[in-house]
Amino acid sequence: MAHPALMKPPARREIGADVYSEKLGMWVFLGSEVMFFTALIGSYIILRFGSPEQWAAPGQILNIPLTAVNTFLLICSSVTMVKAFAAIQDGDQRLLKLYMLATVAIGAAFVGVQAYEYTHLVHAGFLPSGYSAGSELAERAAEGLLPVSVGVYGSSFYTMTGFHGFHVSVGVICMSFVTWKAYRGAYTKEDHRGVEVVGLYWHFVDLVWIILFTIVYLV
Amino acid sequence: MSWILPPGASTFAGDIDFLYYVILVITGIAFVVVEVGLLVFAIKYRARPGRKAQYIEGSIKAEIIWTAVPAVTLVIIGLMSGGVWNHIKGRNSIPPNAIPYEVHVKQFEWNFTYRGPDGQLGTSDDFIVRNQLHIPVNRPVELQLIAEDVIHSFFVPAFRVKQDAVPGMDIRVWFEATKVGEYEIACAELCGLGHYRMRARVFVHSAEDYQQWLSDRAAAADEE
Amino acid sequence: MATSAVSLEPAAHVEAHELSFLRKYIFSTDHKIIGIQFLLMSFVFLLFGGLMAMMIRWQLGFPERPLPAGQLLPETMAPGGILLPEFYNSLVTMHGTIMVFFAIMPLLVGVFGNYLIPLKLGAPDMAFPRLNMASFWIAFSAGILMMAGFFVEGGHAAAGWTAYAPLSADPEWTGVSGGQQIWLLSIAILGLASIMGALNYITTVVNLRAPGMTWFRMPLSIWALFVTAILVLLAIPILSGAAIMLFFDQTIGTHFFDWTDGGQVILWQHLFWYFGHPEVYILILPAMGMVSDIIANGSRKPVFGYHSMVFALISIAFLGWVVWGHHMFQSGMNPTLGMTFMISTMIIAVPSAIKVFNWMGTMWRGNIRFHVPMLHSVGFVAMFVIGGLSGIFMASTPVDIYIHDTYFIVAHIHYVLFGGSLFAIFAAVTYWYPKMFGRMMNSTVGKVHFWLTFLFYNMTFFPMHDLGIAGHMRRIYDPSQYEFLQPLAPLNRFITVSALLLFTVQILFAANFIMSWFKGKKAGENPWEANGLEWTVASPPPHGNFAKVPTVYRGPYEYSSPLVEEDFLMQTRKLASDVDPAAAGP
Amino acid sequence: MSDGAAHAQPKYWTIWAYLLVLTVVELGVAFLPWTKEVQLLVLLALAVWKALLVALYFMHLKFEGNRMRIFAIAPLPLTVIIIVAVLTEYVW
Repeated sequence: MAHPALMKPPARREIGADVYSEKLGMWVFLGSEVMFFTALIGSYIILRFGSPEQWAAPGQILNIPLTAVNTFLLICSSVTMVKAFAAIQDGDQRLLKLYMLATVAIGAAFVGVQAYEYTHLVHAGFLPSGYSAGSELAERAAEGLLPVSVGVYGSSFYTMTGFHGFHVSVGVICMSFVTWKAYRGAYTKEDHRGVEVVGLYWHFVDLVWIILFTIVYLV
Repeated sequence: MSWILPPGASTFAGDIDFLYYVILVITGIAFVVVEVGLLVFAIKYRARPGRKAQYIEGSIKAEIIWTAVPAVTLVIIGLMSGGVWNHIKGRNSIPPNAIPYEVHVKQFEWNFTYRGPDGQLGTSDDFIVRNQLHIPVNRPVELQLIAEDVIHSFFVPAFRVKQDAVPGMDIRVWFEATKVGEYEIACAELCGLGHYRMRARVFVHSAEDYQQWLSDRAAAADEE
Repeated sequence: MATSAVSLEPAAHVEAHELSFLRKYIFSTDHKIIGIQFLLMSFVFLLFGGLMAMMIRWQLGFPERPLPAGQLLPETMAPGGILLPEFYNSLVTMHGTIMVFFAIMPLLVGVFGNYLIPLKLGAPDMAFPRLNMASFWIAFSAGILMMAGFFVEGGHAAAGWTAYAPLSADPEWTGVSGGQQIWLLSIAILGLASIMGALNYITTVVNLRAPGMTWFRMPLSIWALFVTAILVLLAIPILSGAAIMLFFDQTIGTHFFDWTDGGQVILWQHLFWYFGHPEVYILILPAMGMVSDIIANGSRKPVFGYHSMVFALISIAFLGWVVWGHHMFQSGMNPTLGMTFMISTMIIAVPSAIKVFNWMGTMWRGNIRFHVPMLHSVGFVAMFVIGGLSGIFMASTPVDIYIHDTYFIVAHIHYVLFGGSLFAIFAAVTYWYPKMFGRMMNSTVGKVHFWLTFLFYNMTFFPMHDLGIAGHMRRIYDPSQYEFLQPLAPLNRFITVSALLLFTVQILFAANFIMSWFKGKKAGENPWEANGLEWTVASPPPHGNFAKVPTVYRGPYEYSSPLVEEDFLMQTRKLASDVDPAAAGP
Repeated sequence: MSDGAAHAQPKYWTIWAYLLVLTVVELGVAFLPWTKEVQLLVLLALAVWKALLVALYFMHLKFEGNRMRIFAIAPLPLTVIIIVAVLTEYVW
């Protein structure tokens, strides 16, 4: 962590929990993240119950193969993240750096694929406010091949996946920072809190995607 | 200043007012006990030199008593309220002989739709009266509240009736007036700029007057 | 991993004396400075909120007459000094918003959470001091943003502090677009600050307690702040999520709350109140906790039934999550759900009753010193009881049909938030003022302020019950529009005059607060002869709080203990019979 | 986490393989001609299974103390309460 000189020990007692403060703090923060996604995902479930006619069948509008690739990417980045943590637990600086770099790269790739997905959806005429007038999707809806209106479907799709993408982006930024510090040799076998804490966040983001992928794309 | 409810004019008033007075008495007793207790303690145990407070950490017995007494009282109030609630707002509480009305609510007016001579809602001889609800006495009426823009709330203080009108929801409210007369309808949910003047009237007629009024109105509507 | 070496030390300890003014008082990471920053900020907002209340009251009491000095307001708000209905709606909205989010909540959670948690637990600072600083500045920015809303075109948000959709969702219905969007953004930003604060408090309480400070030796104020932090942590994100959805409805044309395209109007209410009811407890639990501390100190007795007080706090926090529907009894919600919520609401009144009786039990056979904090605390109990009892009327669904959205509700919420929380805040500020600033507040002025506030407060809010019973709706600009409200005009005028007096006497408090800062009697370490850890250090405490890690030997309420001569026994005082906690383990 | 050496490193690549296989199964199930309800239940079960794998192994909940686990699962009942309560609008 910080410069060793700054770690002067006015012995901080941590008697309450068996974990150090940064990790506890991250778990506590994840609790609030759970509630934030509850607001979004809960609204999605409720709105979908209320207007089932707005939801197109899986794959009709959304690109499942593409997002399956994205799911694959995120799972891979989760495992590289945890391998980075395992590496520094063993004190292996080289593997730590390698795996951190891989995680950052794959995370960034996820964001890229999502941007690509969004561009295509918007281009096809699927917007947060529903179909765009005169678009390809709107025409197919007029032919009766798609739901007549997808207003709230579009709203919840973009808001949920958008906020997940935002969390991924924040994760990539934080992990880049951790990687940079790893290159400066800030983590040791004894003290590698930063790696573990950012890892917790990253796995949480992965976990949310697992839920989202199922309920948004596959159901 | 008065804690007496204003006179009621519907069948709900009896039940609701009774519950209100029951709660008023119960909370009144609790209020007096606590406030007088505080006052007495404040005077009796005020600091005096050379005295030390008694070291008491608590009493399980006391805790049990003042957990159980409020709990039992409150559950009883809850059960008493439950029956009345179901009678007024329960899913199947609307009496079958209720006269149906549609109320189209928008900023800042109430449009009451009446059945025409054919006795059916939703037919071409229905007519609308703005901001005036005419109903017969001693006969349940059922209002379907259809909000067209934002949430409004149908409130007739004298009838002890209040129900939000929510856009996109099928909302029905019923009541039975018991006194002939004229009462005010208010909007009870902030609905914008003109919320404070979103006022209408309800006229309760005797059965004959109501029929008379209805046929006059239908005839007038016909001529238009 | 060894636990002693871990932790990001607030490195500043060592170099405290070299800090620049900016680092020491503005961008400080010291929890005490941050607490005081929150205190000053919230007092300013309390003043704003109060001024808005005065304008609202003037309009209700004297609908036809121009507001005194109302000509100073721009034409878009009050031409000729007469409030416009749209400005009135903004005032109603912003009075609620400011008081709830920027006055009471930061006063209780921001000020005392920051100030008391490390001091009372024997920690040098919060677990994450820099996060703590960021939390304040984010909250501060949210406040500035919120006030800026008054100056945008179309005026400030005017859909009530509950911002019910669709009134809030579409500018068409209120004529407000920019104001409402600023409102939503500001709330979301404030949410971020609150979450940062809450996770700091939770981590600190769990991890940074001094040796011997076991869970059941924590003062009730800390228990309450801890439970509150959990509520903040879990409730605020719901509001943030909902606010973001509503913001998107306003800006990019989504349809979450738009019933014409698959959205649902009532979803907003569910989300809002799912946050909103825990929020109600966020606004009262810390007050309860601090009042418990002060009543024990004033009565020179242990808190009656300490454990049941703790369990009452916890059960309030739990039950607080399953009662939100009682705000929506008349909203067209499933009536069966209404029954469920009625029962849960009835049950949640029980722990509140337990607390009231325990406070009385604490005073019983005490040796009560009526210092100013104690006066305010007893006032708190007396007023909170009224707020609690009037809640039972609303909990009963049939009675709620009549009193819902009337002044009865307004009376209830003010008995809880003003009579409750604000009296507790007056108590707590006076009680910890000597610790914060090293000087005592003037006690004569304090007593006069208490009695006048108590009197005018009751004259203002008690008659509101009667307005409600007569059917007077809330949030209406001009009650004279309704025939059945016209006889209430004299009562409305009486309330307005009382409210103006109530507002005026707060000058006493403000003057006392400011004057004592410079001229107050110097306070020693322990002016109230209290037991807590914060009273073992200098007033104000130095950066890092404790020169040596304190050791705790007992609970916080050992007043008039038979073990010692004096009538207080500090938590850190080692008696011959005490065992060192290090040996006993945590 | 007390110390890394106390337990052997979990087999992260095995977990990874599990996750991939489960994802493929999910994709398959989504396009099987089953009734909607069955499909929904199976898909949700698979998603929960995957989420549990991530939480237990990658986030090390399996190896944490009970206090930590309580922290982690504390918000979950709250997520269920709001969704179930609001859904009663439709099914009751």
